[in-house]
Order: sequence, then structure tokens, then C-alpha cells
Amino acid sequence: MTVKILYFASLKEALGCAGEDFVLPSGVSTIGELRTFLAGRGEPWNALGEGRNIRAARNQRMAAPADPVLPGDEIAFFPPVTGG
Amino acid sequence: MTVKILYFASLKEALGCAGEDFVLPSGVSTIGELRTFLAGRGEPWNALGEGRNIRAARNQRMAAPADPVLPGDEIAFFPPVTGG
Amino acid sequence: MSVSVQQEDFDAGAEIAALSAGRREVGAVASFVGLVRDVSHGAHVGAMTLEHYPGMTERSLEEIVDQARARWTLYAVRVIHRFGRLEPGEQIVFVGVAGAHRGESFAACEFIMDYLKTQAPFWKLEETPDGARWVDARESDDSAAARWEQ
Amino acid sequence: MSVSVQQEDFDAGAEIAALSAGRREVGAVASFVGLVRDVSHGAHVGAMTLEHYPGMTERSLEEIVDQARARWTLYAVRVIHRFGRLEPGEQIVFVGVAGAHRGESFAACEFIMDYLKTQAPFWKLEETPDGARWVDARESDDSAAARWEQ
Repeated sequence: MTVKILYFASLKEALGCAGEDFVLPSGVSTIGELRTFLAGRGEPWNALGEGRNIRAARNQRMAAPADPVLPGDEIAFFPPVTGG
Repeated sequence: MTVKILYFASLKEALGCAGEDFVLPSGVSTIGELRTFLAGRGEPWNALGEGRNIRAARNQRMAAPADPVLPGDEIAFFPPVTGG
Repeated sequence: MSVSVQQEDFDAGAEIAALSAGRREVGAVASFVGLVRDVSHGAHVGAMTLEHYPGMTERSLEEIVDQARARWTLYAVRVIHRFGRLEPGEQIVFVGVAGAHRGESFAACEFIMDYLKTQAPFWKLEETPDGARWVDARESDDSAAARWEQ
Repeated sequence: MSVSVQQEDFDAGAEIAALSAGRREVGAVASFVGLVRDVSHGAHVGAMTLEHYPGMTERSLEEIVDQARARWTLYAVRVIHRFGRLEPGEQIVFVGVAGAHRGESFAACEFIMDYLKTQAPFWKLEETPDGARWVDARESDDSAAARWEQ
């Protein structure tokens, strides 16, 4: 029942963490719920809080807050992209 | 009181003529009047006739029928351009 | 020397590199290469000959570049148009524009091509199995140029 | 191999030539090169580092190319995006599109750049005299991408 979570760019820097293996707690079944759970860890995790402009990907595809999180998924959180 | 006239592409081919030195007759003072005069020469000069899609330049700039023709001018007639 | 009308081929890569060389304010180079196709209106094209109006050609291209520079902030612009006989696969035209950001570089590059297609005195004579024929101007080219006037 | 994500530089001229090589139905190659500027929001930029999300990066670029191919008839498409540390004047990104006519080649090239700017997981860290800073996403990039959905 674990997922892999990755953090990129300024978010990775703010969290001091590039990623983690995460055991899904009960009640966390969507991207939005996962983000809320992580933000609730307190400093510095409020960098994932509601007011922050953070995007998510599920299994290497852009994802919306309502998209599901399933065991074995690779979930990524990051700021809006700035390539090109 | 002469002008230089040039013809290009399919018009040059239809007329069998790349250009001519032309003495301006009285009553010919605009591009449109010059074109009408030339078309009035009869075959094959009706290739310059009213119904034909022909453009003009005066002194190497695109020109309109109402633009003047003055002694010493270089006037060109040609079909719509197809470069690029 | 932003405009060239020539018989010789050109090196698009070298032209693109030159547009930003020594200009570190350039963030966006948009470019276009037009080539001879082996089909035209359903007929096989063995080759084509580009006739032009020497003297007027370079001037008209320079005026088109001036118009683009008046509309957008551009750091460098390059236009090359060939004339003479060209075979399928050969390059006909190059337009390259260097600006700060992509929006203006793309717009200026397309603007120059659209105006070139309706304003620059070039004419194409195609060699087909049924003989040589002059290419007709396309109405879509007029409407492409007209949209910049809105 | 239409998409590459790499640290090494690329040769835009060779890429443009490859897009039409052996394809005599190609009449129009539109291309774009993005470069590192030495200024950004008023600050001098000594260099920048492009971070990306390995695995997702190539996939997202391939999906953008697929979308472009679904919208327009394209003969060849090439996208190259670099990552790592780059200095002003260095090339960041190449997008090249080969089609029959210029309208679709220009549109597809700009479409790919607009989507890449909002969908491909790259992030820029700039080195300025005041230290390193992450580049903020621009709203104009969102609106540039949104216009293709109308």
C-alpha cells in the first residue's frame, strides 16, 4: 500500500527532500487528499499548502486533484514548469 | 517623354516581349491608362486587357492603376507573384 | 546585409547561428525554409525555374523586413530567396528572425513569409510531364497576408 | 526518434536538413531555437541550470508531438530539449516541423512550443548577482497554450 512521491525544483528545495516512499494512510485516495495530508505535516510542508501554486503528476502524466492515488503509483509534486 | 516598360513571367511569354522603350502618347498619364493603351494594340496585347489579373510596378514599387506615369519612369506589368 | 537574392544555395544552420551570434539578449530564433516539392496541384514536378525582377526584388524584400521591424522588437532578421532552376528537395527561401521572446519571433517570421508570397516579384515556372506551366497565385496567400492588416 | 532530452548541444542546421531529407513532398520547414538570455526580469544572468523530471520529460514531449500530428498533416517533427547548466548564448530547445505548406508547419511549430512551455516538466534556476533564483512561470505562457483550445 505504498506510493513513491517525488518533489522537484523550488518545492524540492523548500522541503529539503527529493522524494520518499510513502505508506498511504486511510482516507487518502486522491492527489488532492495526498497533497492536503502532506501539507498537514507542518513546516516546511506547508509549501504544499492550498495557497501555493503546485502542480502534480501521476505516473509521469499531469494530474488533477480529483485523480486517484493507487498503491504502486509514482506521484510527483512541483511548481509550474518553466522550460523552453 | 519616354518610359521604360518591362514584362515578366507568363505575360512576357504571351507578349513575346520582355520590354520596350515607349513614347508616352497624349492622354496617357496613369498606370491604368498606359495598360489600356497597350491592351488596345490588339493580339497578343489583349493579355493586358481588363479581365486579366495583371499587377503593375512603378520604379520598382508595387503600383495602383491611378498612380501617375512620368517621363523616365520604369513601369513593369506582370501576373500575381508566386515566389516563396 | 539582411536580404539576399541569389542563385546559390544557402546554409540554414549557419544563418540561424549568425542571427544570435554575439547577441546575448536573443532568446528566440524562429526560422522558415521553403523547398521545391515534387508534386504541385496533382502533377509531378521535375524541376522549376524561378524568374524574378532584378532591382525590385531586393528592394521589396527590404521593405517587408522594415515593416516587420516596425511592428515588433527584433534583434536580427535574415531573408534569402533563390532564383533560377531548382529541383525537388532544393531550398528556395530562408527567413530567420531573432527576438527576445518566441511570440514576436514567430509572428515576424510568418509575417515576412506572408508578405513575401504576395509582394516580392518572383514567379515559378514548373516542368511537368505535360510541359512547362506557370504557377497560379493562390487566393489563400492573399488572405494570409490580409490578416496582418486587421 | 522525434524527441530527445539531453545535456549535449545540438546542431539546428543538421536537424532542419534531416526533416526534409529524402522527403520530396516537404515544402515548408518551420523551426524554433530557444537560447539562454543574459538578462531576465531586469537582472543579469550569469548562467542557468535546467532541472527536469527524467522519465516524464520525454513522454510529455512525445504526447505534445502526437497532439500536433493529430491536428495537422506533418511529414516530420523533431524536438530537442537540453538540461543541466547552460550559459547565456547557449541553445536550450529546438523544435522543427516539416509539412507540405507553410501555414501548418508554422502553426504546429508554435503549438509545440506553447505546450512545451506549460506541460513539459523542466524548471530553470538562474544565477544572478543576488544569488540563485527559480524562474517563475509566466501567465502569458498559459494564455499562449490556451488559445489552441478555442
